[in-house]
Amino acid sequence: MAQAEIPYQESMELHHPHSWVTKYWYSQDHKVIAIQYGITAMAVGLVALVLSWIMRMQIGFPETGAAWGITPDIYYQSITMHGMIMVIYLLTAFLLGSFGNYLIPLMLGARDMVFPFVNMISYHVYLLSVIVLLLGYVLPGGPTGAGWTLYPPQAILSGTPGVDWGIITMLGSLAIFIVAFTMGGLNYVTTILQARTRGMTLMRMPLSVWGIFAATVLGLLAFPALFVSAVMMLLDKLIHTSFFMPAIASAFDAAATQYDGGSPLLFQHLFWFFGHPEVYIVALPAFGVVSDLLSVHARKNIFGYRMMVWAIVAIGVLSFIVWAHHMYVAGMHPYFGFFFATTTLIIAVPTAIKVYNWTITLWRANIKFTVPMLFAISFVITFVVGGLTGLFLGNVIVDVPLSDTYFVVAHFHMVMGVSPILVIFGGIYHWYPKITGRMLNDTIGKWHFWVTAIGTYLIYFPMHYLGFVGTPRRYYDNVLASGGESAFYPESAALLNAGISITAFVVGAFQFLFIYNLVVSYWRGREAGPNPWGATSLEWRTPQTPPIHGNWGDQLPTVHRWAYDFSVPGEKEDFIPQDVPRQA
Amino acid sequence: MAEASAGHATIIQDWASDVTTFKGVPWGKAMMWIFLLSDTFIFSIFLTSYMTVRATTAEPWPNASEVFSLMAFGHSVPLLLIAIMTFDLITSSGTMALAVNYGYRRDKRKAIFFICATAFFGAVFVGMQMFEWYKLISEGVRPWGNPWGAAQFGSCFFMITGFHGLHVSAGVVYLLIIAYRLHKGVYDKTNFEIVEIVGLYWHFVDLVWVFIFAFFYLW
Amino acid sequence: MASEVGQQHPLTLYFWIWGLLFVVSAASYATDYMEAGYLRWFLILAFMLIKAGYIVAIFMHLKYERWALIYALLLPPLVILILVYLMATEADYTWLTRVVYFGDDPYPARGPMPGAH
Amino acid sequence: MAVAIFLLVLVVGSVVFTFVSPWWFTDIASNWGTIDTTVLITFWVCGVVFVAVGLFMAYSTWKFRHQEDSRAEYEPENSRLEWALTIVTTIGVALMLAPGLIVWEDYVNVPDDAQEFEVLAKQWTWAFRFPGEDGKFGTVHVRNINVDNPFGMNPDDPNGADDVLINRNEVHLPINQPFKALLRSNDVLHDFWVPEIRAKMDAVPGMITYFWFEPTKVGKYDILCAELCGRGHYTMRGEFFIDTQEDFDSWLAAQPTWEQMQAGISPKVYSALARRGREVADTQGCFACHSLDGSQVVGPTWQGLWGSERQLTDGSSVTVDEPYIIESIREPAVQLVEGFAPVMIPYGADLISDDDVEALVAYLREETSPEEEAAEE
Repeated sequence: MAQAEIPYQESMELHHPHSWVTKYWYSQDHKVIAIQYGITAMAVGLVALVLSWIMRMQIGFPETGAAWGITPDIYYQSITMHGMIMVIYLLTAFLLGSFGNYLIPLMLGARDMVFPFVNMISYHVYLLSVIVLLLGYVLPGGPTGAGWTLYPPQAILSGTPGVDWGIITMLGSLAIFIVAFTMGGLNYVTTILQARTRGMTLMRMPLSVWGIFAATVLGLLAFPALFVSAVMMLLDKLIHTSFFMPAIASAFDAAATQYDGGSPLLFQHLFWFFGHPEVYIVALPAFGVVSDLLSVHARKNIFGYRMMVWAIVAIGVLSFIVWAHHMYVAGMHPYFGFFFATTTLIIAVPTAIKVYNWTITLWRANIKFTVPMLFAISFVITFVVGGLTGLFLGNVIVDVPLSDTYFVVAHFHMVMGVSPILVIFGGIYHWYPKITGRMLNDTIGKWHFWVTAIGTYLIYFPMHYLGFVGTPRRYYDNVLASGGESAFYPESAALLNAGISITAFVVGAFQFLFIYNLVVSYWRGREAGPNPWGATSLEWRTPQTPPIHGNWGDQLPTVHRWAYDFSVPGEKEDFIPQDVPRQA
Repeated sequence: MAEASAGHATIIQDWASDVTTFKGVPWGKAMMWIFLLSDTFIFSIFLTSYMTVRATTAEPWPNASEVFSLMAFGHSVPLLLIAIMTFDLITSSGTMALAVNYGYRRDKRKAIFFICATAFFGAVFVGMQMFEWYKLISEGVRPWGNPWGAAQFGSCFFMITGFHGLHVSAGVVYLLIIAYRLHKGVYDKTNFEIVEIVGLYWHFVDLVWVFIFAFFYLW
Repeated sequence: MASEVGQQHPLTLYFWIWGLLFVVSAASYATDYMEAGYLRWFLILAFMLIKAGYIVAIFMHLKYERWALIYALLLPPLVILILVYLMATEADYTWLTRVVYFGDDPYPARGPMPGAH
Repeated sequence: MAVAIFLLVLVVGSVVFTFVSPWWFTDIASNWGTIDTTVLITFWVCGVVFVAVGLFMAYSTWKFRHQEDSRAEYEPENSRLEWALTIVTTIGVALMLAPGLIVWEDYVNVPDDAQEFEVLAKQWTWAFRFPGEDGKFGTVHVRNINVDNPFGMNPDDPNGADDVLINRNEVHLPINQPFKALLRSNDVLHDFWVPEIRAKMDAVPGMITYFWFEPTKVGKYDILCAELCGRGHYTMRGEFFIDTQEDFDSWLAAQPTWEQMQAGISPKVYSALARRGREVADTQGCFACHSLDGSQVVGPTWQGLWGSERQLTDGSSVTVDEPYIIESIREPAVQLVEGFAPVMIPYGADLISDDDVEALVAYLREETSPEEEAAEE
């Protein structure tokens, strides 16, 4: 027992690199790995952005789109790749791979992840998964167009684009991604549980770490379901096993007669057994980070820290028993609706508590409207809309007329598309000074914020109403198919869609301004100093900015207080860092 | 002394403490446990899928007891090879437990011997499994069909035992690497917890087999 | 420093468990000779759990770990039980529609088995 | 200040948008007004919360903006407030959930007096089946499906003989009679949805799913497929009529039963290639859009097609021959017949092989050329 009291990390041997290659490519430093993850995720995110332009072009201007060569195949391939890239390769990779890697050791006062070598491999496997995913574009048949949910039998039968190689690269890439995630995730969890510095109890951890921790645990337990279903679908595709394939009479696929007896619903259950926790894998780190941003820039402690932690834990646990609310009209056992509607609406309670606590944090605060704070505030309001519309779709009977319509598209873009991305932007503006030692340009940042925040709301809010009308999602063309106007797609809806598309082009273009800011500020930005925001958590207390490999000097910091001692009555400064001792 | 401090009251104490949550658990061991938890989910979902397709299909399900029988002494003995494989794997688990024990006694020679013995039994297991696959394939069982009923019988069999076999094979390699590194003295500065870590993995492989045996062969 | 940190137990414990595992495995194997039915299913599950319990508790030393670790490892798999229960219900429902609407045989006779040759 | 205004505009704007926007549910044509009610309850509860939270944030960001001389309040926790909020939220959630579950109970339990009809979905067309006079469906199986048996009827099942089969994208139902829709799919997931009915459900291959409803308003409605089913998903449309009982009865009586269909199969002698072509036309679902009897469905009729003159959208005209037919399959939008929308997806080589196209051409030549018809008479 005596030995366990001594932090291993004091004696941790770090591999100090020398050449450029070992320093920036084969680096074992968690900070470099975080940046590698971040840059790769952003690069692949730009691909997803261009794909979203393609589909918005087609939805908003079907005739022009078709004239420009957007065929149904290209359209369906674009929506599929856009969805998968955003959910997995951008959001999951960025929030856990990048924020997780950068923040966990620094916020906990550790020198690095517990197994830096495995951590390094994790990134390279992730890179491989991205390459395999994009290979779909150069192999015969193009990437898969099965929709990001990849529902069989459709995903592997001719009649869907990309059944030659696209579906194989997609499933293979997912399996590789899961391997990468597992290697990273084991590191995050073990580091958080076993390698904190002295005084850093779990209940003193910043909420960012809590969010990342819960999300990683969810990932380690949920990704297996996706892995197994990817393996089974690959077998179905390649050697004609029948896990998900019942007897089929396909007009387009002569090989389909080989299948018999499988269950398509099994795939859907497994997919969502992964897929629903996946929503929270993306949401929980965002919840955590935004709590920290709000607290720092409002100069006020986060309200109800303990409740926030328990809410994160409760959401994490409940997220495993709500999965089939994605399947209310999938033809599953009718009585499942009662169970899943109830669990789903229960999960709304801890989520609502988080929203209350964010807003109450603003009450009687001293709010500085810095760019990170702007993004944090717009996150809250966007998330409120997305969360409330979730109550529509979670309540089984309300879901019936709305599922598979634009209401769903609007809901999930609000709640797990725009919201986490706003947090990612906020986080980058917040931690960029730590990472580079320089501030991002404030003027460009504000332009970026206003266009993004207003633009995304204009894009997605009206979409809910298209859903009420009954406009179905994943339609290449609403007008042509009916030969004119129809009740579920009146002419006014076509006009609205054109407007949404134009807004989307503008908002998308402004993201390049953000990238310009990232690049230019690296050289031209104002010097930041060690703690430009007056924050309390440990990452701002490193001896150097940016922190060197190993993060801390000879001694690890010792933690004496929680991370939210802002504006403590009677103190001179309006913030007290975590490693400042309490007065006796 | 472990028992002495292991009352239920320690749960809150441990989770509320700083530095480490799992007291006395080295990083590598904690990471292996968490990995095994994740792996548990993988095998659980394999088995759940097997249950689902078996219960869903309206085709007859072949009788495992007869499919996996072998002729011995002029009689057809059900599940003979599977029983031998089960006992082989338990034996390897026993030798692994001994290796862990000798590891913590810092008895390097005995630890290496028992690790190698474990690897040997593991290799034998994989060999028997290959024989079993060979026999089934020669009888016409394929992942996409078989002569006696539901196609999912072969699909599930090859997928689940194949995945388990991969784990065993990887385990054999892992064991041999650890034995070699022990021999080279890589771990001399530690208290040989690495043996327990590889042991955890190996026992887990055995554990999975217990479930496969019950659900696939006996059910 | 080393000896009291790791999992140090007398060798006889392992031999005992080793032997017990053999016995339970043999018993488990013996269920194959029983008639199918609830008793057999119960015994299969019971022997399976006993074996799994011995391996996890003794060989993997989980019994000797602190409760913090034990609970962290044993609680998460409970969600799998929910999945299993719901999937069993779901599979049964799908099967039922096949029997009712597709005219599939609810009690199909098993085909010829290889045991004969 | 800007942030507070932004939030205020956002809240007010959203509310105003809701009231002035022309987009809301289509007029309901079924008994599921209760679904609309649950949506409305949810809408109001959520709307109130949205406005409250938004206004609270707008006020806070205006009132508590940074000032050099002021300081934030230090208030880590407030148990009473937190518990109060939790309880209020739980009550609000229960208020939405309870009616939802009650209506769902109604949704999954079919009333005893409901009649049945079957929806058969396939890439990318619909077909329908009624149980006929005995009120019982014959069993079906994908294995039985062939060109003469597009529904996969079990030939040995006596219940199937009088089943009424409608192998095209059109179905009629009588008003004020509850119906249980049994959903079946030949190939992939589809979803039978008429927005005005509100109810929907996926059709899953390898099983039967269902939902029920009672049509309440005479009219013609669109059938959509609401579950992505491949590249032709958006073209998978049909017509749904709610008729008076008399209209429905006469419509149904005009549809063939399985027995009649079997008796009437292949009265005509085709060449081997053309027979194959007929099979292709059937499995590919051509007849869902193209009729043989001159009626105009989604696409131009095939009656008298071969050698006829067709007026195109660009004003020119073309004589139907082999190259034109091949082009119309491979690139249907290039030479479009006047009066039709470019609905058909291009059937590339991965969907129909060259051999099959050749067979189709042979079939069309034998089936639709005027000489043949004249010879027959």
